[in-house]
Amino acid sequence: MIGNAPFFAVGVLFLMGLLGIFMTKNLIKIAIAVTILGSSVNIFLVALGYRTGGTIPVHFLAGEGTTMVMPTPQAMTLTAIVIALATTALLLSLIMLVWRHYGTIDVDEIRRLRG
Amino acid sequence: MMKLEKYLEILPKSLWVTTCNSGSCNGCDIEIVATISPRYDIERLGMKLVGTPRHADVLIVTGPVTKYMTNRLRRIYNQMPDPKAVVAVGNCGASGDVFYKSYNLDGPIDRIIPVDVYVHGCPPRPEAIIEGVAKAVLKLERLREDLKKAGEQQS
Amino acid sequence: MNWNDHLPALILIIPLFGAFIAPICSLGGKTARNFLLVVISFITLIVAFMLWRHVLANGISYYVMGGDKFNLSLPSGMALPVRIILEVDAFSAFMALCGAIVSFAGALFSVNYMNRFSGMGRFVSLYCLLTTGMLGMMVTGDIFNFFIFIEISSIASFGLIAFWRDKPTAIEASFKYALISQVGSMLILIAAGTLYGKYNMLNMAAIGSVLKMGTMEKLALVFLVGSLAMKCGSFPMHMWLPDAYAEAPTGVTCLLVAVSQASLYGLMRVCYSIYGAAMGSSFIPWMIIVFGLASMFFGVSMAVVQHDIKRLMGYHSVSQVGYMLLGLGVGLLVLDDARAMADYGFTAIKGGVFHIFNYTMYKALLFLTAGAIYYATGKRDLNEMGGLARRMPYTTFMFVIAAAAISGLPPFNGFVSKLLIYESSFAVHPFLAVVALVTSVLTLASFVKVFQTAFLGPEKNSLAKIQEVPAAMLIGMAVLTAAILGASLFPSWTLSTLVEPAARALVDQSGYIGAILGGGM
Amino acid sequence: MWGKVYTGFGYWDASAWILFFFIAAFFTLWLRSQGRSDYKKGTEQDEIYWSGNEVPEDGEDITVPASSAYWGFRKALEPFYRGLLGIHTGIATDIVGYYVMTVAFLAVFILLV
Repeated sequence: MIGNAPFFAVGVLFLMGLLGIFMTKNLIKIAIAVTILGSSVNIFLVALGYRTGGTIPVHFLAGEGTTMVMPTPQAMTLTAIVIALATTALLLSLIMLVWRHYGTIDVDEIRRLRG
Repeated sequence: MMKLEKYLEILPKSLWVTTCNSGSCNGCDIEIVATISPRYDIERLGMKLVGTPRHADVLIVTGPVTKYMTNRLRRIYNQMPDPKAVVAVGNCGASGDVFYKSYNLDGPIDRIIPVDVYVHGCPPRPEAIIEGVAKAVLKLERLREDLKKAGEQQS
Repeated sequence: MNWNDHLPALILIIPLFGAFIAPICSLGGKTARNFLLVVISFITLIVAFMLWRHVLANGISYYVMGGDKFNLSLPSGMALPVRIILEVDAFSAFMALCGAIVSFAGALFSVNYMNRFSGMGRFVSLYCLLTTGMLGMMVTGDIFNFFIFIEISSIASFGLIAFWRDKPTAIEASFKYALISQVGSMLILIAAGTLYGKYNMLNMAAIGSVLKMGTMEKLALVFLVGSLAMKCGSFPMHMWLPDAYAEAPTGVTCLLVAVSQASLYGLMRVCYSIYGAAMGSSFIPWMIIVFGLASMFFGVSMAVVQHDIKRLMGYHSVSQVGYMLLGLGVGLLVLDDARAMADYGFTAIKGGVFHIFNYTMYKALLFLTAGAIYYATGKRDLNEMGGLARRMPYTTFMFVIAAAAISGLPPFNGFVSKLLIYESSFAVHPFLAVVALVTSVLTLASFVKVFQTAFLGPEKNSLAKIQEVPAAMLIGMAVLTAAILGASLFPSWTLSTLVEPAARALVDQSGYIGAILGGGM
Repeated sequence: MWGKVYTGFGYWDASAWILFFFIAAFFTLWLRSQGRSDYKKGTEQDEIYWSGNEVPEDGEDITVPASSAYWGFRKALEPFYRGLLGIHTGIATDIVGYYVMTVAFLAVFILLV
């Protein structure tokens, strides 16, 4: 049961991120919630690759003969982090431009495109 | 392209009619509508009411021409294709009747456009209107002869 | 080691190369940059055509990235493919060809369309990056790589939608698209993670060979289907699409149409090649059909009441995606029932695939004509337009062809693919065909409205001084018109050479898997 | 090249349709050419019939604006459109909300079925 504790953490964090998007009206908080969502997925990926008693999957650091965790999810997580970085940076710059044009970052007021 | 003469032989007697109400009290218009109704049915004589002057041979005008309607009546008359005839229905159109020399009128219809047939009565009975339009048929035949002669002289 | 083996990698490297060379090229002034844009997209088109011909000639061609030999998919003694493998079967080659044609037309169009704006170095590099992302989604055979290319094309399209920074609505449209597509990508990543966690493999073909339906696979399937349906704009999640298509510069919108087709390709690849026969219950096929019907009808009923020309076309994109979802959903429904498949299933898939080709061509052309009108008159609202046909005869001619094709008027290609979809979906249930027909009528209604108000009618003094759009834009539109007319006048040839192999490749899951797992040496 | 497209229930032949199209086009153009051309150009006879009034110069006044095209369709389906336009609020979180609800709906029902 304790084995899949990280997956419960992922579930909780994912729900927090998801609800965070809907709970708030402030755009920046929504961007933060999306980042939380991204990090929960990263935790999920890393937790997938875990082998009990495994060490860092780098040969010269972990030495020979020790069981190593799976390297692929960690590679996937690295890429996912880089992508989340790019997307968050873009989201925040768009929020800045929205503030400059609309004078507000309240999500309910930014709705010139509707219907 | 069909020659002009050949047009004119097609159904010479069935005229297409358009009406223009230049300020009449609507009495004559109701009579015109009565001539189209099944009882006096002008359709059996081949005459048909069409909406636009573009398709019309005969223009039925009712009412003394008020100041507003003068140039509109003239424009409608001009917009009709060539062998055309005008039938003035009702006393007002013919002579201005009780409204003669009124401040608001530009006089009876023949001051504005050349009128071929005058149908008297206030309002004229449908039979009178049908007789008027029948006379218009004779007038149109003569107009066609002149056009044909003019056509031959040109060619 | 002849040329053709390296085509799958080449088709990605050329636009990527173009993207990174663009800033340097733009130092050489405007003409150098426009020249680069056109040449890169033209070479991509050539490579896509050669790749399609190569795949048509000798079957699925795959390319192992980083292997010691390009086709060493299973290194000796390994039971599963380890490296990232680009797998191009007839269906992805067909999609890459459609995407490349549209990208070339959009590039040609943007040469003149964007000459009034600054920051063009960034535009060209983002445009090439978006083309790379789109082609990457179509060519890759690896789920995580598919996620990476989705992200590349999404981020490039965020930047391009918000290209006109001083237009508030463009920023708003880009933000909404960024928000929803970031949440969607996270779900795709979770799906990739679950599939990796369960089968310890990321290669689509390898997973497809061992996949058995369990709760984790069902969740992964739902996440993939949900987010990919969102990315291509099916009904409940389509609201970003009209905003994004209306606010982006027209050359970009023309490419965005093809990018949404790439995510539709991803959806079909997941459903046919990964899950395929393992898809036990017919819940997901019926859900795809329901998404198709909903987006068809609600998309077009929203489009009829719009009076901004590009938003109207954006809603039409939503409804046309509904046709493809319906066609391919019906195919998916009867995938394992051989008799129904032979009876109407394969026709539905042929119809869906042919509609993808037609849709990409005429929708891109429609957006280009709308852009041409915006370039000539500076107006996007239909109420202010009138009598453009006198001054812009070529644009009018091409708009008529595109509008006739989208509303499915007989001689045009839209009609042929819709006919295939009507008849096959009728066999499943008459209601499907009825909704499809009603949508087609409403599409015709809204395009008659656009044509009458924008092109016909008397000349307006406010629009007196407009003149025809410059040549490069017309050539860009002519490329797409030629494609439409080609598919309209020779439908049987197009079907047999372009669409049939793609449909067969899509259906043939074992072929897709065998190419990777079988090709040891 | 000019073959037929078989759809399992019938076929579609582009060349037959185009042949029919040219025959119909030929007949229509012949009919149109029978019209009279002896009207006097430049006079009122080639001006549009605007029920006798002067035709306004600027096209602006006589065009039907696009937003009023199909107003009957729009009015007839008023309750449907009020609901449909109501869904398209344009708020960013609503858009994400519809997406999340759809995926949740799919997830629940696929595990049940």
